[in-house]
Amino acid sequence: MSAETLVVILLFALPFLSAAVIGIWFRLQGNIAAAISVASCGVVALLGLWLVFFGERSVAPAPVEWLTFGTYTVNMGYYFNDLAALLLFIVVVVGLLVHIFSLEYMRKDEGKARYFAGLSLFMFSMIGIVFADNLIMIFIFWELVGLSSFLLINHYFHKPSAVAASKKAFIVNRVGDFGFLIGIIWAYWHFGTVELSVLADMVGQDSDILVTGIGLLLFCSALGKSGQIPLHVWLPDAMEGPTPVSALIHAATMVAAGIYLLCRIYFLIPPEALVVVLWVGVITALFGSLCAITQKDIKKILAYSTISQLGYMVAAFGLGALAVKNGVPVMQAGVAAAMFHLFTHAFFKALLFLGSGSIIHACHHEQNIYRMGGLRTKMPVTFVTFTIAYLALIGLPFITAGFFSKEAILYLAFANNKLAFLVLLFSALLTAFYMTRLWLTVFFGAPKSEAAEESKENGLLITVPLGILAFFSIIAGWEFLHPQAFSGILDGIPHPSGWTYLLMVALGSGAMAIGVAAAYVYFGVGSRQDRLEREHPGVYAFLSAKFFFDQVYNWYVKTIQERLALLLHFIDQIFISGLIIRGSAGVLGLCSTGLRNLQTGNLQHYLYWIFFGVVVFWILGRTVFS
Amino acid sequence: MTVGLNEFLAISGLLFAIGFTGVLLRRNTLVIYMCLEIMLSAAILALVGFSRFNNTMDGNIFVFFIITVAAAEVAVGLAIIVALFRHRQTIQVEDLNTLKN
Amino acid sequence: MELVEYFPILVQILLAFVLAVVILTVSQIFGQKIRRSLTKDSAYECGIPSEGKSHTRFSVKFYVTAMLFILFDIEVVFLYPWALAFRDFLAAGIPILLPVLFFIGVIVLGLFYEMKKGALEWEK
Amino acid sequence: MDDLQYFKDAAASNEWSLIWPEISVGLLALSLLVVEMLVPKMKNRLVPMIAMIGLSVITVTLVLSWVGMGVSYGESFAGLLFQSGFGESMRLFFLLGGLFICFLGYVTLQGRAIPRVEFFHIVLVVTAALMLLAQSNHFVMIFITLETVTIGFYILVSYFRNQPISLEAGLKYLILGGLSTGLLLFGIALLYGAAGNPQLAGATAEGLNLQALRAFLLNHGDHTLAVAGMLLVLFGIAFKVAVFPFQIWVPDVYQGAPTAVTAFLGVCSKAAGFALMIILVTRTFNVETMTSITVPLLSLMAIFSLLYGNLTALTQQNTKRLMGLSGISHAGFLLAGVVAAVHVDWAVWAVVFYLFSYMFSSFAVFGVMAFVEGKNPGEGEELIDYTGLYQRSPFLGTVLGIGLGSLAGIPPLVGFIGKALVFIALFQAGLYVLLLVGALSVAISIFYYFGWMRTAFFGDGPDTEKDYPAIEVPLPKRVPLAIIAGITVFLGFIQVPLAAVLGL
Repeated sequence: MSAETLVVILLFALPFLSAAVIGIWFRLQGNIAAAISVASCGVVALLGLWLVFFGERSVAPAPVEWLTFGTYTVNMGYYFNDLAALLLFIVVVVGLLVHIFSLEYMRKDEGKARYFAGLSLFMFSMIGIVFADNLIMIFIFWELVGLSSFLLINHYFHKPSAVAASKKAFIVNRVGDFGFLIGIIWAYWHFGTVELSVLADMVGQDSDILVTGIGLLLFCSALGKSGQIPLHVWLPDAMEGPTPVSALIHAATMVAAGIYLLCRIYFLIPPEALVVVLWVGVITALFGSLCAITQKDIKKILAYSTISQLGYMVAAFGLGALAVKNGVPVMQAGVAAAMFHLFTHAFFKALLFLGSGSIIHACHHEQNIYRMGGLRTKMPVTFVTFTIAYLALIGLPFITAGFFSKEAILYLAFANNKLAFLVLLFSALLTAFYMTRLWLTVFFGAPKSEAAEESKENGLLITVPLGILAFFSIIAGWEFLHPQAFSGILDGIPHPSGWTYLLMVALGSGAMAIGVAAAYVYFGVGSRQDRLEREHPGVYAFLSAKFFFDQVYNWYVKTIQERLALLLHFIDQIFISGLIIRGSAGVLGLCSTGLRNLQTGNLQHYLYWIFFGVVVFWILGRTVFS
Repeated sequence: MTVGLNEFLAISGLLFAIGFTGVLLRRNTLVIYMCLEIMLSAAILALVGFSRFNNTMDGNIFVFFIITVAAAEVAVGLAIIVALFRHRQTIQVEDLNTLKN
Repeated sequence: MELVEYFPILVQILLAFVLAVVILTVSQIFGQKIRRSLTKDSAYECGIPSEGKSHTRFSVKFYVTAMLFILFDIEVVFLYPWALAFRDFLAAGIPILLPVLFFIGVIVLGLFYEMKKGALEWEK
Repeated sequence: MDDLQYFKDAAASNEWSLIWPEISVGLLALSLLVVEMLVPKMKNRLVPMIAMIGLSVITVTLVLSWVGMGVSYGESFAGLLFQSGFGESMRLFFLLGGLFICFLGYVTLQGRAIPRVEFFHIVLVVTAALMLLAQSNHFVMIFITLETVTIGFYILVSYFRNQPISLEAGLKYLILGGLSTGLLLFGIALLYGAAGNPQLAGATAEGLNLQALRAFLLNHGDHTLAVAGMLLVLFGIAFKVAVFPFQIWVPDVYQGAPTAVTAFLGVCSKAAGFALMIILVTRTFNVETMTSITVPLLSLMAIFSLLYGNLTALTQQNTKRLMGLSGISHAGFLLAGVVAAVHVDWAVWAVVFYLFSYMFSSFAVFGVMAFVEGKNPGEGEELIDYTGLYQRSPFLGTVLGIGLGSLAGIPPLVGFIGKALVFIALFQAGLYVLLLVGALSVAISIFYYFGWMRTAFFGDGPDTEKDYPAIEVPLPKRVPLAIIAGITVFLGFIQVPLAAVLGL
């Protein structure tokens, strides 16, 4: 067995073992649990980095027969290429930092052990997704990731909102995953295999065997995990979980897994499907940034910003193959752009979340930005790092990582689809707008609450991870620093040249500048309340309604008289509130109660029932079917 | 004229219908149970008839088994009904609806 | 077979019917008329009116015995075809004795069991 | 005379060695009665032990015999039985089932003023009958074994003869079961009559033998009597497996019966029905003229069962009824698998695999129920009674979680693999509607399974003021539950051993 294989096995084993050990023996000893979890994560990080930079790329070197049905055997092996290396790098680095951060953040939490067990379980599942070499394995770890995210969102389970949010997340994801599952079965039926490498060869030889349906069904997975419209509803609510979790799972890694999956199976997505992918991404990007404008909860703002950035990545992927060379779609550009943005975004968004976590921690779990203010002086480290992340997100030219990755996407859009380009550009402007609002309100002006008043900088356990992430948020974009390890992916990043380059920079930074300026002028520094809300309540209400996805949902939960809502918001209503939140009151609930009344307990009625059953099916059998 | 297979089948069909109707209409568990036995007898009659007109013995042998099984069923059934009657003082179906919904 | 062969049965049915009708009508005609009234038709013409159910419930032991009887009675069914075929089979060297002995053995075991359970003791 | 010759051959084809497991299980059952007669003092402890040990010995020997001499194949007992890999795997299934039911009965019956021995006796007899049923190849065999099972269940369901609800459940099962028996029997009679009709070409004297029947149906699959009989037989079996519209008895009977019996009924009785479905639908009635009827008919039943079971379970608060109703939806899955097996051969194994996965997962759940419930009727059966189970007994909580998760089909538990296999089979068979309904009903089922899980783990039940006592489970009683849960997880990751048994 080669060293790589051994390392991979270790990467799988360590987090799983730590989760198991904690779950079995240390359910109550939080500190021991934390120690175990962080230690295992540290080792995982070391091994992972070794694998990323020195491990050779290989396709399923030691497959193990793992499940057999019909005439087909699924092997359990791993498929490690530069793409996987890239995500592995993100997972281990951010994962380790979040583990360390959590040591401080969750210090006084009574559910500490549960929390760290959850983190370890998540690391296990995420690493599984990174390495999985066939769709079925991916699917299984996919579900495991969902499960661990479910558990972690549910961490404060005494809060009904957290419980509801966790359920919402789980169910919405399953909605996407059923599409995924059907897609996998179809793919197996169509191609006769689910091994990624084999599939790649098949498609490479003959790209006509692609089926649009399969592509779209597989895309459903990303739809759910990466919070694309209309399955985005769970992501903002998922902020009920502890902030480090939001940073790790709901900003850096898990939600990015959807994009990763798309890039991993790009050869299965035919151009027709890509059009859908593109526009879903574009709309999501715009939608997210619009919703973020009116949020007051710092984490909600970041959540919507995450949705919109994920939209960017999906759109980038969708754009990639619009250029078709001699019949075969050229995906490299799209994949590269998407993964590049995923790479940079992972760092600065995680940093934003951890920064907000540090703020929330210091302000005694105050999350409303209009009750913070003036934290620049009180929490200098957090301020600096947060600012770097903020600049990266809005894409400060030539320095921050975000600038380069966003430019790549915008250029791709410019080259392939002007309309998409305009929308994306506009949402970039909005991004600058709402982030500046957040930044000015939180850090400047005077403290606007007791909590903010007595807040002070946190200890090293929190500030060091912030620093490291800040470092990456800058240099992750500098291509001359990109290691050989990722060349397979990042070399494909599209580069504008000549006047296009200038145009791109001008437009990009122009949009950014406009956004910042507008926010500065409009909201002012350290404002006490939302001017938009005050002066244009109509607009504010419209935007803060998040296009009524959640509104109608809550409204329905309160009252079930309104049947119209069912038709309008099928997923939101029937699958989430109708079925889950208010199972006994929702439509299906009503059916259920109705059906239950068949069980009168009277033997005679049962006899009648069976009699009519016999008669009906007899008639069917004798007339209709025969 | 001779009594042919059709007569056998007609009667057995009639028995079956009578049994089924009784099961559906009667309110007394014991009577319902009797009606079930009638349905069994209908099947038995059909088997005997077929066995005779198809010149094969299987049907007749099968009948032995059916009778035995029916007897065992009756024994158990009566036991249950009696035990229930001793608890509830009634075996009318409409009174036996503790288990519902 | 011919339907004619069922003729005697038909005759018997008719006879029974006719006889019943005849007797009733004759008694109606020749019997002495009595004035009928509710009191006259009631069970007792004098004394207290009768109360309580006409039939009394009897011991559950009857059920137990009856069920056991049914079971053992029915098992015998299998012995008839056995007895019929016994000789020929034995002649043809087909194993027939031991299986039935096993069958009976099981039944006997059941008998012992219910004795042990005291299902057959009437007084307890 | 040729008659004698016929009987000679018949007697010659009696290979008693082939059915040694059934024989030994039967003898084990008898020996229990003997034991009670001989040592009445220590019967309460001794008898369950003998039953469990005996069963496990037989199980092990059976598996070893496969390894040793392989699986025998072909007719025996003058065509009464038909040995095949399918029959063997179902044998194993029922042996394991009986074994665990003995354990559950031991738990359930403890501290009750109710005779013990008969319970284990009947369970063993029923197990033997089930094992024969799975290999039967002749309507007489099918009828006898099926009735032995059913009558045994009449007694078991009303086993708590001092509890009116148990008796009521028994009565309901008795009447409705009797009805289904009537249907089944009349159907058999019609098939027999049609097959033996001298006027028809290719009429067979062996109308009750399935092969002979099939040979006849190949020519006369559209014969009126035959089709009528086929329908009635299917209805009769549909009652046993409790698929729509013959599912109506399930909740009441499940609730009234002792928990151990509920488990037996929900797993083994269902499995027996599906063994018959496979034998009949995919091996006997699988002629074009009949599949054109059976496939749409059974698909319809499956679809309705899936929807009915899951929808009704949504608002169900009593756990026993809940298991019953969700069981209906699982029956829908299995029936869908059977329908697929008409077109795709390996789907039979998908169904068997699903049966195994269903057995392990629901035994895990029933096992927990047996510990949570109280001694009085209906005590500790509501969902509320599971509030904070994980805190009260981490062990039971974990087992329950595993069981429910597997029933809900959450990967990587075995239930997921079972569902996946059925889905694949459906897809290959091109039954897309069933596939869709299946996926939808899985989505629905998540809800109530997770509701139950949340009550057990996060404990925010309707009334948390009422404090619930911790539940102590002694170590020896933990072992079987732990094994079952372990298998549920293990098979979720590695199916090779079971697949090897099933020849998947």
